[in-house]
Amino acid sequence: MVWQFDVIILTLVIVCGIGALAVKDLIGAAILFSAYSFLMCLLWAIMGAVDVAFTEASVGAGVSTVLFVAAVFQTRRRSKD
Amino acid sequence: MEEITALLVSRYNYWAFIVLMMVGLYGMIAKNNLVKKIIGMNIFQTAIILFYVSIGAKKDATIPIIEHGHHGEEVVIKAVDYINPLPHVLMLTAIVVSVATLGVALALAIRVYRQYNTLEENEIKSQLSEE
Amino acid sequence: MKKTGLIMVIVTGILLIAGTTEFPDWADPNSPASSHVSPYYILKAIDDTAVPNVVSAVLADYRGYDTMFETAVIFAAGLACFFLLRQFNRKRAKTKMYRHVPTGIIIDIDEGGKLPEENSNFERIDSQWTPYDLIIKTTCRIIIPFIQVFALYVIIHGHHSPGGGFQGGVILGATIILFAISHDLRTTIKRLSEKMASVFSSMGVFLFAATGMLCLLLGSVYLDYSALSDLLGTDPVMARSHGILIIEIGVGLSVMAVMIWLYYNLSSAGKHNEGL
Amino acid sequence: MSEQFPALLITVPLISAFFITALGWRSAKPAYPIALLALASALFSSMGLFGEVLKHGKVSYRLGGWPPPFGIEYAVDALNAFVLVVISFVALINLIAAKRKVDGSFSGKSPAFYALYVMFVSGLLGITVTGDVFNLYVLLEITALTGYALIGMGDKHAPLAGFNYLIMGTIGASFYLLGVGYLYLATGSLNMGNLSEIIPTIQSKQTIIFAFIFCLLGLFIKMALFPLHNWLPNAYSYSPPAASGLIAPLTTKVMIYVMIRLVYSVFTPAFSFGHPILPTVFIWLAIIAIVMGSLLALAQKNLLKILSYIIVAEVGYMVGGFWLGNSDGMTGAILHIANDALMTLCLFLVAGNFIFVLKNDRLESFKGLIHKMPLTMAAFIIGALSIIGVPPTCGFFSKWYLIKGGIEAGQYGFVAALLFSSLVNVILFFKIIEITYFEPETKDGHSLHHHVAIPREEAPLSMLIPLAITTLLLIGVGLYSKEIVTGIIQHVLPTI
Repeated sequence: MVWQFDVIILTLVIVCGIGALAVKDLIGAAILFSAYSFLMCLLWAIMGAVDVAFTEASVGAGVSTVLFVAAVFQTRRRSKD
Repeated sequence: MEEITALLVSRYNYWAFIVLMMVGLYGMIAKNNLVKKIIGMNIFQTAIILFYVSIGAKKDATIPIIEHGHHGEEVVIKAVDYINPLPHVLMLTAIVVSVATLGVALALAIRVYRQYNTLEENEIKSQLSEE
Repeated sequence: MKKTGLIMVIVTGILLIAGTTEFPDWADPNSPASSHVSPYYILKAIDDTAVPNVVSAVLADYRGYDTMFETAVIFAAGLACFFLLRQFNRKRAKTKMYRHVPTGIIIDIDEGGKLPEENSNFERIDSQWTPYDLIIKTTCRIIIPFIQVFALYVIIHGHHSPGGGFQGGVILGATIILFAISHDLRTTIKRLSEKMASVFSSMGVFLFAATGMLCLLLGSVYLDYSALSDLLGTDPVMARSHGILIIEIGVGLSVMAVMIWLYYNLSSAGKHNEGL
Repeated sequence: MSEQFPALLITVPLISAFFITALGWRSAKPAYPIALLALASALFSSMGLFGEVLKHGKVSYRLGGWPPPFGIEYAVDALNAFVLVVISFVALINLIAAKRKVDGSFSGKSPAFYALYVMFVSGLLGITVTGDVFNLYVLLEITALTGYALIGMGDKHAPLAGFNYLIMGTIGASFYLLGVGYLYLATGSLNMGNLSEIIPTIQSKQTIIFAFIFCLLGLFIKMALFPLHNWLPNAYSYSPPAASGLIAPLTTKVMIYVMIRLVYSVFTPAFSFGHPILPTVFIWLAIIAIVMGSLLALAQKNLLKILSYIIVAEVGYMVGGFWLGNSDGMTGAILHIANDALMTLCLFLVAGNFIFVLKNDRLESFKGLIHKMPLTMAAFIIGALSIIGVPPTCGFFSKWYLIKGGIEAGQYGFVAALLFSSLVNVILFFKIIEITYFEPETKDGHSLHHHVAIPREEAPLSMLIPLAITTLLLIGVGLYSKEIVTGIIQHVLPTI
């Protein structure tokens, strides 16, 4: 494992996480959350947790995002904070 | 200098998990929008999963799929060669639980929207106090 | 709220940081976590269960009981979503909108008007802006079978490579969701009704629980697949391997159905109209 | 058969949930009998298990046939078995009473209600019976998820209450999971028995202490100990009456059981009570919970809200009593788990009857109820006496043990809080009973004359019989308190 990669991805994960909470557009937040999940999945794959990474890629980055978008579609897209 | 980097790197995962947990917790408690709260909840849960996966990591080891001889040759299995599989198992469960919670949370959020026609908590509170 | 939140977050952060001071070094092979229970799994998984993927072996056998409840959690989520959102007896809209696909003209049909035939060039829609995209539809139709084959591979090959019931089930569910997104929810529900989704999801968990029950009835303890060896005609170790396959299939079925069920109810808020 | 009770106990309700769902698409009729049968079998299994444990001592069940630190183990001792009987009994009684409340509500989704109901119960039973800290988390989540759905289907404010409960509940469960992670990091094991052997041998305890703090923090959120109680009153009072009679008596009690279990069987009493600060902190938290819960209950205008805040105070009783650390306090806390479950069940069933007839639970609409629903009111009075702590109802005995324990430990603040809360309960319940003696106002605002009889409008029999059983048990358990304490609870207490 190359630690530089690890550090870069971890930083990106934190940035995406904060971004998902900060963005006012909820669809954007959902997509950022998806990116967050995907980076997390990469991180776990680096650490050798392949099964967990696989699950996170399909569940976290895949289905969760669709569910978020579906729910936002049924409610309101703009958020005030 | 090298030692400090080594220390930082050796604990970097733990720091990241703490930061993510704080971010998630802040999102859950302080954000007004219900969908934002749910995103915070998910970040919080993934942070814990990151923590568990970090526990399972092992230096100079490979993924926990045992090499096995197909044609009868004996392969000696050594525990230090493979990453600890137990945290992975636990976290598979945790991921599934988190997506289940996500589904119920979004369903409740849609119900809340149906009732109050908004997802902002402070607007709902002001509607409630008007009653 | 913001301030109390911030204070609580900082307090938790301090607790967390204070808690890490005596952690063993990262990725230390001699840490207690890696040296107490887990070596047993790595050393014994093949002898006990004939499954090289230790994660699958532990997930479905050593800690199979966790996995059963995990499937039950998923099932409960699907059921909860249905229970919270589904609206059965809504007032039907007076006018129905149809689009003539070749020309793109949208017509409103009032109550009592003659509805166009099934499978004709007309397509039922709910809102004016619903787009129609031939390329997306066709592409999705072509790639969905391939994704499904991959998902089946992931389920079946979970013994030897990363993957298993959950991952495969989610991918299978995602193909149906992809179909629903590229076409519309009504068409999808016509192919795979909500009833089917719910019955499948309960059937998957039932398959899991019933396998456990069968072991119990055959004179062993709950979820001890080696009791199935006479029934399957293999030795106890292979019986465990087959038992794991059976429950992976159950898990896959259940997870697939619940993902679809969740999507049906969330994307239409329980109304089951055209959806996303 | 009897050695399979631990597995049957949980899987029979779970499997019944799938039958209910699958058959529910055809017809809603079989749902109720299946659920009834499943819970009756759970009660039977837990009784059988209880008998087994009393006869032969600890029962261990290896799921999948793997020996404990590698597989999941069910470890049942007298404490588990006792709580199991309480859970399955309360769930069955409330299910019988729920039939009429469910009919007609939930617009054709009543099978889903019953399926979620039995899954909730099987989750609670699993939490009680399991001997694996991670398995406990999974079961905690299944209980929580079904609970959110059941609560969210209540009246118009219920979805928001359910949502807040979901957020807080997830924080709680996640903290518990984090604590388990710390434990795993320090010991490498997840089995409770194995953990309790390893923990005393560990030299530097700091990680264990933080594991302890995080686990308990999570459980405190789940059990709604005072500053973390915000989710509870709304969730319990807005939920549908059919569900609140299940959730309110059981959830907080089971969480207190989990706390006791963690202290006894994981962290070991020597470690937990040996810490210089934490037990005292917990006792003071409990005192604040009792006082604040009682005061907030006084300020409410709805019966269900009052009952919810009383639950907040009662949580304080049990947490405080347990952390006193002497045998009287712990006896009181464990006895109070059963007593409080019964009392809360009784009062929530009464509230359910009121809501069934009156369609709301505002105190001002209770005028004349003593004539209108005399049987329900009789049960209410007995339940109220039990909460206040009047002998021979069971509430008196647990409170007596708690006070004795408090005096013995020198925690006079705790004793004072208990007495204060009893006093507040007296005021509270006599205020309600007084209101029910008032005559209802007629439409033009004048009160009726005495000779005009108020028509009786009692709840249906299927709701009165469970209520009657519960009320009789309140007195029965009270009369046999001594036997319960010497026969069961004394076996459980550790030697410190």
